[in-house]
Amino acid sequence: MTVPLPVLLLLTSLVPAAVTFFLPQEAHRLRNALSLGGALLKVALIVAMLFAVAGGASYEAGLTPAPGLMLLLRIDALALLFVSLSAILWLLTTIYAIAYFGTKPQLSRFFGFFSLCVAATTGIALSGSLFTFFIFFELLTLSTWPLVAHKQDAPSLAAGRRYLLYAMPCSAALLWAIVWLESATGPVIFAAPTDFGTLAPNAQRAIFALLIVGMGMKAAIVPLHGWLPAAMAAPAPVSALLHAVAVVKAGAFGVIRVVHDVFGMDRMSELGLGLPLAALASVTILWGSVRALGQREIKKRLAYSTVSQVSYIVLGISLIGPFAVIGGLAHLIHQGLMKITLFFCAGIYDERAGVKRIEGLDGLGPRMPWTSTCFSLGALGMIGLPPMAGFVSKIYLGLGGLQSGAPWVLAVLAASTLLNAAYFLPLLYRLWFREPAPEVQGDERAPALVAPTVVAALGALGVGALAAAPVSPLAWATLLAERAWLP
Amino acid sequence: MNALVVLLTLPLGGALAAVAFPAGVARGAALAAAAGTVAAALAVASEVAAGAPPRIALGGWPPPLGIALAADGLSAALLVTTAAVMAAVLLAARHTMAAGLAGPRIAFGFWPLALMLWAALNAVFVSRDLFNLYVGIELLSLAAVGLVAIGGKPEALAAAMRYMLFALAGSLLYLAGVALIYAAHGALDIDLLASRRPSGTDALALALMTAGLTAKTALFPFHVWLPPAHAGAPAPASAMLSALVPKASFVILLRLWTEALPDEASPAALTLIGALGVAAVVWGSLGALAQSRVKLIVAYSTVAQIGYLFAVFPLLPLAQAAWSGVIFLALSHALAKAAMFLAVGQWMAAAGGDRLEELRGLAQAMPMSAFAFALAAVTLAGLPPSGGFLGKYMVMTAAFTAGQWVWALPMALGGLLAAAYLYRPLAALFAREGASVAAPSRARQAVPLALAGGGIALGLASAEPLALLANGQPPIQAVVR
Amino acid sequence: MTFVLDAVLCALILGVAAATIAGHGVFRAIVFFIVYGLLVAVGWVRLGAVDVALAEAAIGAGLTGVLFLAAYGRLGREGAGGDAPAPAHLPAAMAGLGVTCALGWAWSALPLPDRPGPQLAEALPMSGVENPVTAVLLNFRAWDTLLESVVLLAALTGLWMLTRDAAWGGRIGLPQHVRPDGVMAGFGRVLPPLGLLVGVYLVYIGADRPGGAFQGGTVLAAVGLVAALAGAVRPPRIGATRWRAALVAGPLVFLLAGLAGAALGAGFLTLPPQIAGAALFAIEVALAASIAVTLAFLVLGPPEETITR
Amino acid sequence: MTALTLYALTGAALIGLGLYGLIAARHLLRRIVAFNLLGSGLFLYLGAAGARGDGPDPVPQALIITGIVVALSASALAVGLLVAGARLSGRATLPEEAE
Repeated sequence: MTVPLPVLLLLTSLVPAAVTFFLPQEAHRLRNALSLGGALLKVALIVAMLFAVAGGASYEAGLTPAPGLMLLLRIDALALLFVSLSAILWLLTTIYAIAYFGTKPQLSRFFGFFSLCVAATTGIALSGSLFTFFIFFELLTLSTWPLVAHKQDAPSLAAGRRYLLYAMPCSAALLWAIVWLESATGPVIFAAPTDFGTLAPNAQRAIFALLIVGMGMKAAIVPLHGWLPAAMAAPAPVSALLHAVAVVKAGAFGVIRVVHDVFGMDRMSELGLGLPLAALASVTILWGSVRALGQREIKKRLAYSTVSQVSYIVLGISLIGPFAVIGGLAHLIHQGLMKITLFFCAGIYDERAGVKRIEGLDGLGPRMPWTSTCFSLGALGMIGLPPMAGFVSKIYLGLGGLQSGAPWVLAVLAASTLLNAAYFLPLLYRLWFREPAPEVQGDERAPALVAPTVVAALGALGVGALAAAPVSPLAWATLLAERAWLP
Repeated sequence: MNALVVLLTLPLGGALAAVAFPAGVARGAALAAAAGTVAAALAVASEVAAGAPPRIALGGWPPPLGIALAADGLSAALLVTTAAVMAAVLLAARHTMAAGLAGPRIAFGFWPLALMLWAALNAVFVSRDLFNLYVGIELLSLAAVGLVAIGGKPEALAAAMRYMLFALAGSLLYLAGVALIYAAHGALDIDLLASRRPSGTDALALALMTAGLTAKTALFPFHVWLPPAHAGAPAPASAMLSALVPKASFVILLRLWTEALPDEASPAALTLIGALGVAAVVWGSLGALAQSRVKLIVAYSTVAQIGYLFAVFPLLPLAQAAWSGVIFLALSHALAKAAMFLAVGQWMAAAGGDRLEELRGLAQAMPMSAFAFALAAVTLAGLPPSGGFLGKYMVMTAAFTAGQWVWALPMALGGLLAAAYLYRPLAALFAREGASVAAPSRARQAVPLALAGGGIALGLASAEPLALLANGQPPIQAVVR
Repeated sequence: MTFVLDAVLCALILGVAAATIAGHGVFRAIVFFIVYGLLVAVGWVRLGAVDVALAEAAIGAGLTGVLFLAAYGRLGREGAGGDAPAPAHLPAAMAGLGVTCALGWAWSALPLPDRPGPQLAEALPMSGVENPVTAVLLNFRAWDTLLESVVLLAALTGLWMLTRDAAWGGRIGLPQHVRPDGVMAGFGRVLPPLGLLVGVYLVYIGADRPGGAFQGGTVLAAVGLVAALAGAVRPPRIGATRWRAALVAGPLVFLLAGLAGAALGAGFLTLPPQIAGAALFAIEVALAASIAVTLAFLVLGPPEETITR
Repeated sequence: MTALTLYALTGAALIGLGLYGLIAARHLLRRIVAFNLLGSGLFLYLGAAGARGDGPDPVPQALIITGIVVALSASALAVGLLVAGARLSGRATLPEEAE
């Protein structure tokens, strides 16, 4: 019996999840081996597929549990873009998390749900139909909660409650939209154009709005973003998962699927849906940055930064033009690499130096040079300094704005860049140019924490500097855009 | 020997043995009968699935003289679910209802009452005769009342009394309807009634039967007896009462409205039932939110979940998916609710009570039963990939395809409310602090986990149950009067 | 003339029923109820349903009445015998009136349907008995009756669960204190042999004429009750094995007879005509014994005397 | 009006009376008595319906005998609950209806 590739890809995280739940706390080596093995296998599978898919191949696996219900997994270029990001970052986060937690309690539960989260994200990436997407999207919601509340103290439980408080109504909206849509169109398959049939234009608009509400909550689009800063109560690996590997990205990816594959570019313009979405994304970009300015806790500032940065992706998609789409898709990867670097660093500052607030960063640069260099690279990338990844994204987004006849996008980008600088540069200044406070001690004698951080930072640097290479995220995004616009 | 006959007689025989023999033997006989009944339920389901649904004219007398028994997809699905729940309940009870823990009185009474309840459920699920159904639900009600009272506390006795009054009034109203049916048609068989010459009195008969059965099912506004009764019984009894007992009267209602008298199902009447269902969803959920004892939360949740089942009624004549959807809701509720009560029973034994603050941190000591509760909560809130989700999805789709999206609202709203009221016990369990308690063994914790897993599996492997249900599914009414 | 008789009877029934519901005092309501039951039994004779009349008189009025009177006595001991005044209840009145009017209207709208009469006439000779009501109860609708015999058992099991734990294992019912030379004791010596005879007779003739397991069993239960109340016999302990066997004998024989039919290939609860008569008689005897014991235990109530262990 | 109609209407009236008593009464023993009245009225109605046409129909009679036995079983359990409850609470009413 041969297992179809998409299912195999799913199993690389599902099997470790299922087994890990039943492992005793003491089985550290077996548990670590399972997680690492699954992550490595997944990366290997993806690398093997990359070239085939670049050449136009796609893989499919379907299951119809009931008439009218279709579970469809399909690996196409867009799916591969997202799944490779999440797979590589999963590997890094796993190494980091093993070192971060050491022998702390409840690790089987943690790694079980962690792998389950990644399995759900893989499912989201590979979903070939809207219904399948929803199933995995909800699986992600549920498996994230125990991670957010992992510490089981009052702030963590409050964060978990807040997360569900946002997630549940929004997934109800999503389900409502899917049922409404599919009762008129039949199953929505991403690879095939959706036949909207008799649905009135306003009904279509309402469905679109509900879908965006459902996806936008995870993508932390204002005003559905409140859960994300609260969730910084969770341990650093969870933050990495929320901000880079899985959750927020899944939301953004969902928006891409809705715009790109459910409605399609032509219908988006026909119904006039692009502009409102772009405006919403712009508001989020600016609001997130403004709020980040006011935060004194490192992780909270980073969280608001994510709110802002993820909407770059949404902005790119909503502008409906090749350049903008390339910028948005590339930013999916770019932002992930940069933000995971920053959260890894924040975790190291906390663990090794006890620093949670930005005042504590004073003079840490020379004492923790590796960490601080990575942090600086990530921050500069976020600001958009050439040749970092963020620069590439912003250039394409700006060009896209012009191409789509929305020059105001340039103003949004400029304002955002200024704000990025305003909330990141003071941190760098403190790290490198302030005198250290005498009571703050810090060291980097934790290679398993530092190594993944360095790899992530190098990745963030590399995807920007080598954007012109044939297998860069930009190249992949260009490939996708070409397929969308060139028949 | 015919599997259907075994299914009906083995629990009866087990109950008789449990009355006649001393406690130790009685328990053994009960468990043996249970094992055989589970096998018989599976055998009947496989016969139905193979396209050869068993049908018996008892005594060789075909209706209208005799009573016909028949298993269709609906019966088979309920029989198997009931078997799963009962097996888990009796396994759990093997320990908690033993004389050493529960005292000799309960150790005597629990087993015959549980088996009589099971026998009654099986009888109701396959009977095609309206009066035989009356005797079946009477047996069910009396066994259920006995199980409510078994704890012996004053609140339990008051709850049992209140339950008794509703059950008595409900039976007689149902019987009044049956009397009118017989008086008008000279027949009690569902299939004969489906092809009857309509009489002007049929609407009244249907109204009386519906009123009686909704009182027994605890549909709003007849729900007041349910929460104290279900919360007051010992955990294994609560599991049966909440998960299974309401399904019997519900199935009779479903058969009346879709099989026996579908032509009497006027839109106005269906809308009224649907509206009561919606009220039950809202009222039960708000009630659950207001409770601070987890058993009451779970019991109020049953009020809300019963509301779901009736909120689907307006869609039944309009869309095929509504019928399968509502049965999926009923089946997954049975599995999830039984899992919840069994898990709560283990916590109560460990922590000494079921107030939310007493449960704080119990997930530490009992991770498996806590996980069981969480999975059951996923099912009740209708989140994927559970059977509860699939049922909800089918009903919502039916509502939209029928152009009646209002009836999709209670599904969406109810799921949110369920998530809200089930979050509180979950958060309490998951809290960090927690006294060290004596946790039951992993094997015992696995019992509720298996049930809750069944609720999830119903969604993951939905093809087989859906194919099963298609056997004998009543056609929808093409023309709505 | 007969119509006037019926009209008077109906008026009496309604009047006594109204007094039962609306009168003052619980005791009086019970007495009215017993009178009511006897009047309705007469009504059943007028309707030509002698089997039902016997059942109504024995069970509806007799045994139920004793049950209520005993309960009234016990409530008095608990200080709860006084009536709880109930204010006039408008919704209840509307519900009652509504159902009455609806059923009254329905009577005029009821069609006269084909009934299973021809099938019944055809099947009766093969049923093993000549009394059509017994044939329906024990053969054509035997499944109802089998379940019903378990209903009795369920009620008894449930009732026993109301025993205080301290009284579990004791003699069922209230501890009796009867003076050996009192009126009750006299009754206890005279009535039981007579009742026994009537009860056995009713069971025996049930196959051909009005009577049967339920009516006969009820009379036998009454015999036991009188004997117990008179102190002639002491009620058994709740755990007594022999009595428990008596409780399940009826349903068990019924069940086994049904299964024998299935095992012989005839089908569950199917009795081949040649042995149907004998089989039904065996079932009827066992059932009557179980019904008698169960009903007597139901009326006696759970054990009340605290056991000193 | 025929005699059968007379008995049927009496039955219908008994059902109404019984339902009223079942809902309105406070003392639980009275409620149980009302339940029996309601049941007996219902049987009368069914019996009258069965006696129409050519001779009495034995099927309803059998149903009624079954119904009478079921009613007694239920009454006995209800009475037991009432007595056991009164022993613990000193009341013969539901707790929420105690004055």
